Amino acid sequence: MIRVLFLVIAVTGLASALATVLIKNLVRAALALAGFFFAVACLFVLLEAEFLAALQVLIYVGAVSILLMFGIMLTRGVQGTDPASRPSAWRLPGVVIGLAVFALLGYAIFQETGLGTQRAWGAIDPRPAIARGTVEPGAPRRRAINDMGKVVGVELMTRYVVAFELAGLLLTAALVGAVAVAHREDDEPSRGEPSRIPSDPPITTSP
Amino acid sequence: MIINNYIFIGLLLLAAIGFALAPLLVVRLIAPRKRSLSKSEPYECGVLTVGETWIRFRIQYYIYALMFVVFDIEALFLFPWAAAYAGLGLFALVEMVVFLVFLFLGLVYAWAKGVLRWA
Amino acid sequence: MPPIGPGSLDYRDFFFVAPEMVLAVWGLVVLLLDLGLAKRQPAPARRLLVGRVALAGVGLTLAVTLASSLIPLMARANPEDLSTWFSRSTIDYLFDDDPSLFGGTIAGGFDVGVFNLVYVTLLGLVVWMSLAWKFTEEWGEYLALLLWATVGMMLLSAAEELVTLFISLEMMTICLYLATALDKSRTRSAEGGLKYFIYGSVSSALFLFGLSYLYGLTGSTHLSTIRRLLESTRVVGLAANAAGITAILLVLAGFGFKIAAVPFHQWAPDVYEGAPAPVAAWVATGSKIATVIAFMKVFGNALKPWASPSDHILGPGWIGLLAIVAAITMTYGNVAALGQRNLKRMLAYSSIAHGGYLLVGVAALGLATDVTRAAAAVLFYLVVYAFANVGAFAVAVWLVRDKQSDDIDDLNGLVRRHPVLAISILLLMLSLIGIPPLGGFFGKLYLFMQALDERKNAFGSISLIALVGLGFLNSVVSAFYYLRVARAMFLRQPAGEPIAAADTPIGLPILLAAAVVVGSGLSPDSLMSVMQSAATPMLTTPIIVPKVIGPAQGPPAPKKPVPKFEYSKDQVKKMGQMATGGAGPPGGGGPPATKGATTKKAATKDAPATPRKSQNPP
Amino acid sequence: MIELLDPTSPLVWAQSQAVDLGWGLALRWGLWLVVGFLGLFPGIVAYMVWLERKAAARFQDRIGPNRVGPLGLLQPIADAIKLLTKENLVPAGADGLVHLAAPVLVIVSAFLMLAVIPFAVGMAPVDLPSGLLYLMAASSLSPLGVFLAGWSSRNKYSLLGAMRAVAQLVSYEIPQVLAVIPIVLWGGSLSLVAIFDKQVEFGWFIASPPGLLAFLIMLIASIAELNRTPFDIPEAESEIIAGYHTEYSGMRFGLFFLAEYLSVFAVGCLVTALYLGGGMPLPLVRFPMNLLGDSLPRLILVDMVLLAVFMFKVLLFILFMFWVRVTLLRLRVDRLMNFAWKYLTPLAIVNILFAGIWYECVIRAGVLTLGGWLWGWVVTGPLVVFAVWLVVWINRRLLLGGPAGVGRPSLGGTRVDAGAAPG
Repeated sequence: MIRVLFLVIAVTGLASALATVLIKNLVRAALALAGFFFAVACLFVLLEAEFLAALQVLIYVGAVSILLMFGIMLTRGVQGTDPASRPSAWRLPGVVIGLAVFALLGYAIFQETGLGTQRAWGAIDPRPAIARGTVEPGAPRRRAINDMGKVVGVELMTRYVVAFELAGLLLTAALVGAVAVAHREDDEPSRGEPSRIPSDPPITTSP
Repeated sequence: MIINNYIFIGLLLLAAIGFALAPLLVVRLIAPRKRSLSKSEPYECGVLTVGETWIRFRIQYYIYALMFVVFDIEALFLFPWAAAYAGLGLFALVEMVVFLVFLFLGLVYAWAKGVLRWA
Repeated sequence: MPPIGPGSLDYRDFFFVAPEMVLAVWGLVVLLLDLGLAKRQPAPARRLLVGRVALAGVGLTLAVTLASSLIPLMARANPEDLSTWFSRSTIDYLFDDDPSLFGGTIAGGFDVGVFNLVYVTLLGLVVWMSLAWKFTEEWGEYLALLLWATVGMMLLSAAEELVTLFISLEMMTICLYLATALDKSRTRSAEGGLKYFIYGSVSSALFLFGLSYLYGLTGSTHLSTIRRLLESTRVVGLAANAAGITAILLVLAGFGFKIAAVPFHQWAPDVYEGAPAPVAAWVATGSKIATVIAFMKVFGNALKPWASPSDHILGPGWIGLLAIVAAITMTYGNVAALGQRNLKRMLAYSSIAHGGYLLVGVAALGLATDVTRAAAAVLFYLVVYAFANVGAFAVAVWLVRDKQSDDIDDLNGLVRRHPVLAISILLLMLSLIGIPPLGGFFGKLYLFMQALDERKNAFGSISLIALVGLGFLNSVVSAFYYLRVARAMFLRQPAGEPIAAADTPIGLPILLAAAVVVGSGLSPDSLMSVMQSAATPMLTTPIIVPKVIGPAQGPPAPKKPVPKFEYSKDQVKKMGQMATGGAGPPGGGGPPATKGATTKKAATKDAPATPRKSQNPP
Repeated sequence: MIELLDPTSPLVWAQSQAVDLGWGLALRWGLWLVVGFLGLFPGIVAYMVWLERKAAARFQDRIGPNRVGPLGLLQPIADAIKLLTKENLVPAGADGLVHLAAPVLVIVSAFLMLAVIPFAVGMAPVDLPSGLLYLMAASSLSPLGVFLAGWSSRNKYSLLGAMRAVAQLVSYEIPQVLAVIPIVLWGGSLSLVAIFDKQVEFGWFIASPPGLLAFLIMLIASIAELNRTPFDIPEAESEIIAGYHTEYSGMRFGLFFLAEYLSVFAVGCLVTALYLGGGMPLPLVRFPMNLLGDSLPRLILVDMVLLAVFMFKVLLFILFMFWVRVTLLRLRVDRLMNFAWKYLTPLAIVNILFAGIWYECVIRAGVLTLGGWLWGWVVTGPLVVFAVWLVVWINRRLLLGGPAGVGRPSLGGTRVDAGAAPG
């Protein structure tokens, strides 16, 4: 059952990833990318990491794809089908390199046998189902699966506290820098926001 | 087991899609279909559409989307913190205050920079 | 229940990251100050004021860095000195020689202190340089991004754990991407920023993917744990371990992008040329130092067992790969630099070449029996290179400001007008070539000697000997383009209007850099001994047993007495000298105090589930 | 300390219930899906529309639908038949596939939100450990659908409406997400069932100053998320025809319509479960949970009460939305965006800290005591009031051109502009 589900999800994900690359219409390609993000979220669910799945949907499907769409709407002339957008000379090497990387990764994953005390990736057994009374208190993995939100919170607040605060600073820095790069003084309207009514002269740069 | 829950959600998803598509199927079966040129024109207040439709938009939209992504991610850091807060105590509160200060100053920056002014 | 709450963290750990915190906060201060002044003061006055405040912040950070490095040293040297200021337990805490903070994610040892000082000093020069002329409107953002990039660098060279390492790397590079694009008057700046961003984010993705492979293989993100695990399975090595090879390739690609090693170098010339010169200087120096240190930590520490498990040059290990990359990188960089007439592009290609030399050092580290010396050679090279390059970029600032171009020919006849500066620049160029008796010579010497010293296996040595030979050839090649600058300054007549006088923001970095290369050339041993003391904690991290969140796993084992790591008074003194710009410690330095350091790590693994810092030595 | 896997905790209990895919669970799910999709959801939406028309008519002193059936009760059915028999028009240049997918995405988003709502004890369709985050994720799908609808129509007004709509939706999503964090903090879990249980113990979460503030933020943000007046700029008929669904007619328009009302219902359920104590009839009393015993009849009885109360609260919420819609005027677009970023977001951020204080005052003790509760009010109440006042004051001051503030819009500038225009 799970195997079938996995195959369905994986095929969907691969198909949408391919579509992202091959479709020439940018908005459609971005939509396919959102589909791929969703497939990844489904894979997270299969790995019993529903917290991550929810994050994936929330951030990637809900936020990043919107950013992509807005980015597409920002650039002139590429929303539609633009035949000149992809030089075909690079297509064949691109495909070959992509397939080679894919083959290497696939081989690497299947060939992995486990290092030292680590078990091989293929040998990790299906996780135990929880049932009442059979819960071993303190099984960390089970605990992490069952309430991942809380476990992630504890980890962020203890072991990864530097990384956590740094992530906050990083986001702020990215915001500041992006605003500074994107924002232009002449983009701003003249002072006096309340006076702006639609009949004012249109903004000069674009509609 | 978590996957069981999601099997229901998957079924719900399928049912919702079916729920959306079924009436369209009915429409296809029973509704009239008469294509005509004027019917398939875009409706722009009755005037013929001029120029390219997929126009370029102002950068302001993009900046809003950007701020949304940044704040969304920062807000999502708060969820695990809030869920684990009970067992963490003061230290976590201090860390979060620092984090929130970063978040807040980012907002203040954008505000003072005039990015939040919709024009 | 185990202490997963506040108990497992020690508030006092923040003492050791105080420099980073000060810089982070100061970035915000500068940013908000600039915003506050934006509509009230004319742009030039605001620029000056904000720049001075930023410089003051750098000075403050310097002081804090000194304090956070010196106080532990003092505590170790003579605990009683501090008893008037600190409580007993705090002194014990400072006395504790375990340099890992926050559960082992961050190191707080001597190395971190030294390199924080280097970063802050260089940052001061870069900020000062930025004040020389006006190239952007967004001064607050620009300076804040520089400061925050430095926070990333400091944490990157302190990170002991992959998640922290990755986020610090991103912190550094994202700030630099954005700072590159801030010069809005030139489209080249935006182009450079975009290229940097695209290449950089792709490489970050590859890097992260590689890290996830590592994590998947070893089940840990802590460098020391990864190393222990790999050591325990050393027989396997990378042979028939395609997953391990993939991880190595991906991580190498990530680091390779950041230090512009050859297959991944395409961004460098455009970014160096497009970015405002101080940003380019910071990309070329600070980011390179931090990346190479992280590189050494990941490859020289965590992945060391995979370096060369067999006798083959290209056998199952990363040495062969790194040797090839190093060879191509230095050759390409030098040959490509030959044709450049633009100073910034020339510096870009030459920095690619220097990346190649550094990779030779890292490769030697992979084979080294004396890890400390091998790493110290790389660190020595890094520091001298960084100062020399900052000076060289100060020249670029000068040209851009006064001539609105970066042509080397604009320096024609400089010696007549500004003999001191011309001689200083000459010294920098000679040091970059590696002419004795300057610092650059000793950097190369140590680097190549280390590579030649390693006699662990025949094939490895042969490959390293070949590399060294290639390195010498390359140094000769590099003489041609570096000396072109000298020729312009000394042998040519000025064509048009001569260049204007250099003011402090330009002159100071040049002079200081020249002083550093001369000083480190006059007494290389002292700088080398500091670097050796720094290399020791860098590459021998305590073993952190990852603490699972769960009930206590039995009673903690009794703690063995920990051999103390004593810092000599000389080193304390040297720390102070580093702070003054590393301007060459006068006189012979103290003996390398690495004796106690190598033995100090063993005891920590016995106390897994308990917080390290809260256990004070009896 | 954190004992996540206490076998008696509601979280594990609820999950262990879901372990077996036995006939009981299958029956429940089957019932849910069949009854829900064939009867309940269409019915709810249809009669919400009817109710809205009736309510709006009352407000405007009209009668409302009264022709089809008694009290116009069959009007929704007539509307449905009309929608089904109308021709489906798609503009010639439109992107057909995306044009079709957009309303489906919006409707899926609305349905998925309903999957984790705990209507009563044991009546949550599924209890996900990260249910709240799942809910947010599900609701974040709809902006994408809205954008695609506008883009695929190849109509300038549609695209403009979609861009505005998405900008509005994402702006209000920030305060919305931030406003649930106090709830997570107090509930100590992301599971809605656990949050409900916490409210049984510690009273409705709205009965605290931070909770009240969070509720208000959530309320306003939800209205905006639902594109309802006064936040219906994206579909402002007088400005941009009908916004992103200008080119949707017949049943495809009906789908958007359906999704909107379904979302109103889902958000009503969400707000009820998060802030209004779910099915608890009284704010601080455990009734009727204290009647809960082992026997099935008692469980059914309690569930009936809970479900009835829950639905009553949802109904009140829906009526409130109708009331707002017929009373308030549409906001101008700049004010709309300002309101999200300059009022709601700062308040929501600060409110998280107040929520932490409330936690320390009231919930940390483990049991709800009147003293602790009052103390919590005394401490956080003034803080909340002060924060609201401060945010409003700062905004006013910046708007009216006080001495402080950078890049502020000033009325002085307005006057000059106004004077300059005629001259």
